[in-house]
Amino acid sequence: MTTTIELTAKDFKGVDPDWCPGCGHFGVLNSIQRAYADVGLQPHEVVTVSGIGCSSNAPGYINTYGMHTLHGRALPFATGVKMANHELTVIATGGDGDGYGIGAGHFTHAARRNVDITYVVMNNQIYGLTTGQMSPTSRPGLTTKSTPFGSIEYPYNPITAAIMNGATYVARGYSGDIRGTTKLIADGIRHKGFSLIDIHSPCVTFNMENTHDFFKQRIKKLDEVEHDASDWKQACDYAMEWGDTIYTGLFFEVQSPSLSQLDPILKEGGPIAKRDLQLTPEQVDRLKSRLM
Amino acid sequence: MTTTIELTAKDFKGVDPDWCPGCGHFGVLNSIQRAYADVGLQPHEVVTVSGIGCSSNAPGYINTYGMHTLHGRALPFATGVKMANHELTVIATGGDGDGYGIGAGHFTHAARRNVDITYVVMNNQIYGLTTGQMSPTSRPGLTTKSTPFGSIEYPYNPITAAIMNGATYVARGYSGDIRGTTKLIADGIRHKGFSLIDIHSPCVTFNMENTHDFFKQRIKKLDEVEHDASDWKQACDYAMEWGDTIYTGLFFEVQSPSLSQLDPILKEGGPIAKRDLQLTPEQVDRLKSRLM
Amino acid sequence: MSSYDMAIAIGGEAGQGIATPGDILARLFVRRGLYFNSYNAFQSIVRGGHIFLTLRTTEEMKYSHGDKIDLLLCLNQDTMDKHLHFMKAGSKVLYNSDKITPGKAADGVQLCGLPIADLTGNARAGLNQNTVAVGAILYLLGMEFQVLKDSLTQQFQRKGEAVVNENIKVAQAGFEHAIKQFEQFPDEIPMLEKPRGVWSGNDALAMGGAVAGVKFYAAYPMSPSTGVLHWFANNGRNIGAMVRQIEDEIGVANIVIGAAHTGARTLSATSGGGFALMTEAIGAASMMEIPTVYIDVMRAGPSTGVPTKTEQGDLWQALGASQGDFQRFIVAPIHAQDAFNLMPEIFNLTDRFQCPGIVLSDLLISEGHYSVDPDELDFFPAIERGVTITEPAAGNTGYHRYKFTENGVSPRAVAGLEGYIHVVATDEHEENSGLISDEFTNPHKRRAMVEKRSRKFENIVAEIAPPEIIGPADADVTLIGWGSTFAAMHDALPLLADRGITANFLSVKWIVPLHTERIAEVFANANHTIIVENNQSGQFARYLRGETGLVPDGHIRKYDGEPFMPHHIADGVEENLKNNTEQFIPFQEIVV
Amino acid sequence: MSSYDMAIAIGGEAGQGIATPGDILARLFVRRGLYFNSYNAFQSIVRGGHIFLTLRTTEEMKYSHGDKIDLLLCLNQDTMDKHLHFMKAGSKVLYNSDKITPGKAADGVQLCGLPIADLTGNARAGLNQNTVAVGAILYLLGMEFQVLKDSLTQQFQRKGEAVVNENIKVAQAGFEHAIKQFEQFPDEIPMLEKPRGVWSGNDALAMGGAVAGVKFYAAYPMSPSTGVLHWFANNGRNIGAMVRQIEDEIGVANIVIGAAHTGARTLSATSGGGFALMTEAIGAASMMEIPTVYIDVMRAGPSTGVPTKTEQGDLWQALGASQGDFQRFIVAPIHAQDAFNLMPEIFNLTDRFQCPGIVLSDLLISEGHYSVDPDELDFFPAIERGVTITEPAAGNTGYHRYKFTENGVSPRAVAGLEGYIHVVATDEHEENSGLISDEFTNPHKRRAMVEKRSRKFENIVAEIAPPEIIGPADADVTLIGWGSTFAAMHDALPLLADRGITANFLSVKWIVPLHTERIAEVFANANHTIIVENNQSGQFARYLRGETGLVPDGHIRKYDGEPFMPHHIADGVEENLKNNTEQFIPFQEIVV
Ligand SMILES: Cc1ncc(C[n+]2csc(CCOP(=O)(O)OP(=O)(O)O)c2C)c(N)n1
Ligand SMILES: Cc1ncc(C[n+]2csc(CCOP(=O)(O)OP(=O)(O)O)c2C)c(N)n1
Ligand code: SF4
Ligand code: SF4
Ligand SMILES: [Mg+2]
Ligand SMILES: [Mg+2]
Repeated sequence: MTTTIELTAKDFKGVDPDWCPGCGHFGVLNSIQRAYADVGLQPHEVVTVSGIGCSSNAPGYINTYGMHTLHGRALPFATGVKMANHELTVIATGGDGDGYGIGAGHFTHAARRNVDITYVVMNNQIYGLTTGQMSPTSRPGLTTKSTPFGSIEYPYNPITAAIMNGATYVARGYSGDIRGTTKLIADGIRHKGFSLIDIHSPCVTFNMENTHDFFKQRIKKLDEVEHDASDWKQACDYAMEWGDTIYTGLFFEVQSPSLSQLDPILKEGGPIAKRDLQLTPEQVDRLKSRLM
Repeated sequence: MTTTIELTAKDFKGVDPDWCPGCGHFGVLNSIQRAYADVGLQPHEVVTVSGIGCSSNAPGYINTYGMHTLHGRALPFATGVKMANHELTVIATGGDGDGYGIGAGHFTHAARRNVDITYVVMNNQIYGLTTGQMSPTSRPGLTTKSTPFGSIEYPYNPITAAIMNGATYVARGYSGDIRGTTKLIADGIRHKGFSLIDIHSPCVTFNMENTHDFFKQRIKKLDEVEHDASDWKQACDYAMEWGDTIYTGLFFEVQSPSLSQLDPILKEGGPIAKRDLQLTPEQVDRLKSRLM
Repeated sequence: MSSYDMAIAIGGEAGQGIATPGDILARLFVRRGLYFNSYNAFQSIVRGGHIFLTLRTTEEMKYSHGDKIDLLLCLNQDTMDKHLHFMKAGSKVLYNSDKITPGKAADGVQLCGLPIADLTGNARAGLNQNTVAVGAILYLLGMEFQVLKDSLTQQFQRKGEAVVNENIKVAQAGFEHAIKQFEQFPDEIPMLEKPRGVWSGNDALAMGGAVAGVKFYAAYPMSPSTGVLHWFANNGRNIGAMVRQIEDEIGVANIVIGAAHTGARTLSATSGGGFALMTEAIGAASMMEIPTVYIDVMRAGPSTGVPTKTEQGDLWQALGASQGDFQRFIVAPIHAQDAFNLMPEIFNLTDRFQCPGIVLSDLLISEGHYSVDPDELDFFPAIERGVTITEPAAGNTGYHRYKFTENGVSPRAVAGLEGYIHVVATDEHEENSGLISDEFTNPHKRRAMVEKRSRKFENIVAEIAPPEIIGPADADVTLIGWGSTFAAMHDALPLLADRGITANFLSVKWIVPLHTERIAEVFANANHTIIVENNQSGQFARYLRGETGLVPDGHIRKYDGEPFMPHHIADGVEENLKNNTEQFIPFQEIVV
Repeated sequence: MSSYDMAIAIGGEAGQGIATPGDILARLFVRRGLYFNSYNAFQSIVRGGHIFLTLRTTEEMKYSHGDKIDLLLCLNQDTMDKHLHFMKAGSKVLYNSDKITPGKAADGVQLCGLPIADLTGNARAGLNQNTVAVGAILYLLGMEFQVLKDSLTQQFQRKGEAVVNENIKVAQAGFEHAIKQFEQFPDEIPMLEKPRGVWSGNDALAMGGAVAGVKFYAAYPMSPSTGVLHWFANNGRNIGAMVRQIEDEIGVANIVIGAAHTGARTLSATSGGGFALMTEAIGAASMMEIPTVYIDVMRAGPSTGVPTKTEQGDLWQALGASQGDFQRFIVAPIHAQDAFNLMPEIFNLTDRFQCPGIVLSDLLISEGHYSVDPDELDFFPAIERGVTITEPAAGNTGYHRYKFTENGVSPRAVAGLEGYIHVVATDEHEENSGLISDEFTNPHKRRAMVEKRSRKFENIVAEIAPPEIIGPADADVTLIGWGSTFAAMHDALPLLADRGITANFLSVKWIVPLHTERIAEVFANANHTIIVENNQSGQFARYLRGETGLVPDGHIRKYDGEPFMPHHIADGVEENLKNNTEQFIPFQEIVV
C-alpha cells in the first residue's frame, strides 16, 4: 500500500505561511520540512500537532496530517496521537508562550514520561500572535505591551528544565541556521523518546531586542567547543550562558525506553487505534466472570 | 495594635486532624506549627494556603488565616495573597499530586518568579485522599489502584526541578524528623524568595513501599556530608540519589530579589490591599488627560 | 402478600471493615438470584468518620435503597446512638454487647447483643466482630450456614487455611448464638433459579465503554469517578485497552481527542471540578469534529463541595461547557444497567455525528452497587462508525475534511492513512481546513461552516428513543425527573398507591437532544405534574422550560448531599397535592 | 434636514498603517465635539490580510458604525475591488491612482484618484500615501488645513521636526490636489462647543475598574480582551495598581481570588477559551464567598473560532460556569460608557453579596473606539463594601466567617487582621469554617449552608435598576436584545420609522439577576416582539424562555463574525412582520 519514493522538503509544503516577512518561523518551518525529507518520512505517516500562536500555525503549512489545537495543549494532543498509533511519527510544534507558559505542566510531564515525540519550539521570547506581550522566556527589562516599563521576571530556561524533567534529547537551534536546525530536528525525530528542539526564532514585529542581528552576533555551535552530550552538568552550564555567547546544538542525549516501549499493552496487538472495537468472546467471558 | 507575646507551637493549633493514625502528615503539621513559633510569627500575620488532598487539609488544623482552595492551585492563590499584602507571611502547603501533578505549571512559574512564599509539600508519592493512585513522584513499579501492575513512569524530582526553575531555597525533609524539618521550614520562611521544602511524609494506608521504615533506613542528612548549598550541581547530585541513601537537608540556597522586591509598585504606598479604593483627583486628572 | 424486601444497614467508622460484610452479604443475595442494591453514606476522609452502608435485597426489581431498615448492624456506639430511632417494630439491631450500650428502642424492635469476646474466645475480637455478626445475620435471614462457609472460604483463601478456618469458626459462633438467642425474620428468603452478579455504576459505565470498543482510557483521579479509572486499570490488559493517568484533567480532555483522531474510541471520566477544566477541550473536539466521550460523575457542589455526597448539580455546567454554539450530546443514565446500555449508543452517535458526548452520572448511580444479570447485557452491541474512513487510498483522493454535505456530516478520515492527508483545526475553517480566521475572514464562508455543523443536529432527536412513561396511564400525578432520580421515583409509586394516589413518572435521560414533543405530550396528558431533582435551583426544570415552555405544578428538590428515599417523594407529592407547597424539600432522617 | 452623519472607510492590509489616518481623523472629529465611533474588521494575522476600518462621526449620538459609507479610502487594489460596489450616489472613493485601478462605480460616485508620486515628489510615496489621503479627505469634509497641521505636529513631534514638516508638506499636497480636482461633500461639518475624547470599550472596562478601586489586575493575553491588560500595564503606576501577567488563565482566575482575600479589589479579563479555563475558580470564589470580577470579551466561537470577529456566544458558558448551584452576578454592558458605569456597580454588588461577578463584553464593544465626554463620567463613584471588615480587633471576637444571618450575608474579615482568624474553604463548611465534607457530613448543616448562600440572592433583583425601553410607546414592534446589540437596535429605529414601522427596544444588561417582571411587562405591552442576538442558537432567547416562559414572535440572528448593521435589523423586522420568516439571518454585504 505505502509507496516509498524519496521525497524532498518540497513534498512537505502545505499552504503558504502568512507570517510577517522576515519572521524567524519561516526558517524553522523550512527546517522541519527538510528534516522530514532527510529522515525519509512519508507525509501520511507523520502527524504535526500544534497549539495556538503564530508558530502554532505551522501544521497548516506542512503537508502531513496536522492538528491545530488549543493554546498550550499541543503535547497532550500529540501524546494521544502517539499512544493510540505508535507507528506514526509525531511532531509537536509551538511557541514559547504555548509551550513554556500555559503549557509548562504538560511539558514537564511529557518530558518526564519520555513520550516519543519531537517537540519543536519556536522561541521568540514574546507572544507574537496576541501582538506582543512578555513570555516566560522574555529577558528582564524587555519592554512589551504588557511590560511597557520592562519585564521584571526571571526567564525560564527550557534547556535546563527539559534536562531536569527527564527529556532524553535536548537541543537548541537558531532559525537563521537552517542546515543546523534541520539536523537537530532530524536527529530528534530519529531519537526514541522525548526530544526538545528549542529554536530561537526572532519575532521581527514585536521583539526589538532578540533580533536576527542579536543572535547572529552571539550564536556559537556546541560542535565548536568540547561538549559531551551525555554530561548533563556541562549541558546545563552551556545552556545557562546568555551573554556574548549563546550556544546552539545538541546539549544532552541519553537513551532510555520511551513510554510506548514501556507500556506492555503495546507489546503485541499493534497500535491501539487499529484494534477491533468489538471484544472477543474470550474477553467478554473474562469480564462476565468478574461480575459473578 | 499588634500584641507581640512569644508564642509556642500550641498557639498555632487549629482543629484536630482527621488523618489516618500514623500518617506522615502529622509530623509535617507539627513542624509547621513549631516553625511559625520559632520564627516568632503572630497567627494573624500568617496565611496558610493549600489546594485539595489529605495534606492540603492542613490550613484547617493550623491557627492562622487559612485558605483551603482548589486541587493544584495553592500557589496562584498564595501568590495573590502575597502580592496584595506583602506584609503577610504566606505559606503554601500541599501534596505531591497537588503540587507536582496538576500544579506543575504553577510550581514552575512561582519558582521562576521567586515569589516570596514558603512551599511545604508533603510528598507521599501517592494520591492519598482519592484512596491511592500513582503520583508524579511514585517510583517505577509501585502498585497503586491506577497501576495495579506497577507504575511505568519515570518519577519527577522536585528538588532538581525547583533548582532549575529558579527557586532560591530548596530543601528536603522527612516527616519523622520533626526537629530537622522544623528548622528547614523556619529557615524557608526567613528566606526572601521562593522556598521549597519537599518532605517525605509516608501515606501509611496506600503506599506500602515508601513507608516510615523505608525512609528511616535510608535518610542521611546533608549536614553529615560536605555540601555547599550554593553549588547547584552538587545539590542536584545529592538530590538525584535514591537508593540506599536518601538525603535530607538544605540542598540549595541563593539570594536574589523576590517578586515583591522587584515590582516598583510596592516600593511605596504600602500593601496594595490597604490602599484607598477611591482614586485621587490627581490620578483622575491624568486618566482624563489621556482620553483627550 | 408483598414480595420479599429486606434492607440491612451497617454503620461504623472508616477502617472498621464495613465493606467486607457488605460484600459477603451482597454475594450471598445475588447467588440466590435476588435483586440487590446498596448505598454507602460516607465522608471525605480515609479513616474514622461515620460510614453507613445500606444493603437492600428484593424479590422484585427495586432501584433505590428504600425507606426502611429491617436489620441494623452497629459496629460502634455512634451508629447505635444515631440510628436506633429510625428502627421500627419488627426490625432487629445487632451490636457488640461487650462494647456498645443499646439505647431505647421503639416497641417491637429486637435488640440483639453479641458478646463478641465470649463467642470468639477473645481472639482478635475487634477484627472478627464483623464475621460474627454476618454469621448471626445469616441465621436471622433464614439462610443455611453452608453458603456462608463457602463464601468465607472463597473470600479468605488467599490468606491461607488458618485464616479461613478462623473466620468460619467465629461466623459459626455468631450463627449459633443467634439460633439460641434471636428470633428469625418471619419472611422466608427466596431462592431463585438463576444467580446474578454484582457491579457498581462505575463498573457499568466502564464496561459499557469497553463493549463499545474503548481502547484508550485516560483520567485524573477524582471522586466519585475514580471507579471507572480503577476498572480500566484492572481490566485494560484483558480488553487490549491502554490506560493512562495524566497530570491533570486538561491533559486528559485533550489527550483523548488526540487519540480519537487516529480512529480509536476514547473515554475519560471525572467529576464537576475536573469537568470544569475539561470544557475548553470539549469545544475543541466539537470544532475539529472529533468524537470522544466525557463522563462527569456529579457530586454535591459547588466547588469542592461534599466529595462523597450525591447531587445532580452539573446540568448547566454540561449545557454551558465551553464558549460558542456547538454540537455535543448530553445524556444522563437513569441507573447502572442503563449506563452500560447508553455507552455504545453514545459512542455510535458521536462517531456518526462527529462531535463529543457528555455522560452525566452521579455519585448515587456510580458508587452504588447493584445486582446484574450478565445475560441481560449486550456485550456485542452494533458498532456504527458512520462515515469514518479507516482504510488508505491510493493517489490523490481530493479529500476535504470539512466537505459541505446535505446533513452536515463530512466523511472523516483518521490520521495516518495514505490518501487523506488533512489538518483539523479549532480555528474556523473552510471545507479544505484552510483557516477562515486568517488572511481572509469571509463571513459567508464562516456562516456556511457554522450551518454545516449545525445541520448535523437538525433532526437529531429522531436518532434517540423517546423517554417512556412508567406506571398507570391517567394517574393523579405525573412525576418528571432525569438521571438517577429514576430509582426513588420508581420505588415511590407503590408507596403512593398505598396512600391512595395513583402516579406515573417519566425519567428523561437524553438532555441533548431533548425529546421535547414527547415531554410536551406527557405534560398535556397529565393531571398534575411534579419535577423531581437532586439539586437546589431546579436545573432541569429551568432547562426544560427554556426548551419547551413547560412549567410543572410542583417541584420536589433535595440538596443536602443525600439521595431521595422513595417516601421523600411520596411525601412531596402528598404535600403538593394538598397545595401546601409548590416546592417540597424533604427532611433527611438518616444523618451519618 | 437630518443632522450631520459621515462614515469614512479605510481599507488595506495589516502593516499599511491604517490606524494612523484613523486616529488622526478620530481626533479631528472629537475635537470639534462631534460624536464618533469606529469598527475595525480584520484578521488573526499580524501583517497582510485585509483590514477595513469604518469611522463614523455624527452630530447626534449614534452607537453603531451605520449602514452607508460616504467616503472610501482604498490603500490597495483589493479594497477597491471588494468594496466599490457598496458605494452609493453622492459618495466618494479615494485611491492612489499610480497603483490602483478603479472599478466601475455606481452613478453619482465620485472617484478621486491621487497621483501620489507626483504629489509627494516620490518621497517615500508608499508610507506617505496615507497622509496625502488625509489631506484630501480634510478638504472633502470641508475642514481647514490648520487643524490637520496641528494634529500632524502633535502626532509626529517625537520623531523630530523633519518628519513633522515632511508630513505637513504631503498632507498639504493632498489637500490642494483635492481643492483642484474633487468636489466637497455638501453638508457642512459642524463645530460644537465642547471637545470630546476617544476611548475603546476595553479602555472603558479598565477605567471603570480603576475608578471602582481595582488595585490588582492579572491576566493572560487573549484577543479581544488584551486591551484591558494593556490599559492596566500603561496606567497601573498612575493609579497605584499592581499588574501581573500570569502563566495561564487558571493561574489568573485563582490569583485574583487570593489577592481579593486580603481586601483588594481585583479584576481580570479574558475571552471565551480562557474563560473556560477559569470556571472552576469562579465556583471556588462563590463557595469561599470572596468577591472578584471576571471579564469575558466574547469573540466568534466555538473553540479558537475567529479570534478577530465578534459574537455573543458565551452566554450559556457564563450561566454554566463551574459545577453546582452557586451565586454570581452576570452583566453584559450595552456600550462602552455603560461598561464604565457598570464596573463600580458590579464591584459594589460583589462586595456586598460576597461572590464573583462576570462581565460579558464582546469584540464589538471592546475593540470599537468611541467618542467620550469625560465630564459625563463619574470618576468618584460610591464605594460600597457591605459588611467587609478591614480593621483589626483586640482579643477574641468569636468571629465565624460563615455565620448564619437573615439575608445570608456574613461579615467578611479580610486576611491579616488581628481578631478575625479564620479559614475559607471550597469544601462545604459550617459557620466556623469546619468542613462538613470531613468526618461528619451532616445533611442538615449542609442544607442550611446552601440555603444561607442562596438567601443572598433571594431578593437580589431589587438591587439593580430594571432595563428601560427606548423609543415610542405602543410601537408596532418591540425589539429585545442584550449587550452590544444595543448599538444596531438603537440606530435601526429611524430606519424603521422611514419605512413606516414604529419600533422601540429593550436592551437587557443584567443577565443574573434578570429583571423578569419588567421584561414580562414589556412583552405584555408589546404588539410584536423580536429578539435580536449575535449568535446562532438564540442563547438569550432560550435563557429568557427558561426564566420567564416568554417567547417572541420572531428572531433576528447573526453569526458570521460581523456585527449587525442597523439595516440588517430593519430588514429583519420587515420580513418578520410580513410573516415571511420567523427567524431572519441578515446577509453580510461587506466582506473583508
Ligand atoms: C486559552 C487561551 N488563552 C490565550 C489565548 C490567546 N493566545 C493565542 S496565541 C498566544 C500566545 C502566542 O505566543 P507563542 O506561543 O509564544 O507563539 P508566537 O505567536 O510567539 O509564535 C496567546 C496568548 C488562546 N488562544 N487561548
Ligand atoms: C480538579 C480536581 N481534580 C481532582 C480532584 C481530586 N483530588 C482530590 S485530592 C487529589 C490528590 C491528592 O494527592 P496529593 O496532592 O498527593 O495529596 P495527599 O492526599 O497524598 O496528601 C485528587 C486527585 C480534585 N479535587 N479536583
Ligand atoms: S508577529 Fe512576530 S512571530 Fe508573529 S508572524 Fe509576525 S514576526 Fe512572526
Ligand atoms: S490516606 Fe494516606 S495521606 Fe491520607 S491521611 Fe491516610 S495515611 Fe495520610
Ligand atoms: Mg512566542
Ligand atoms: Mg500525595
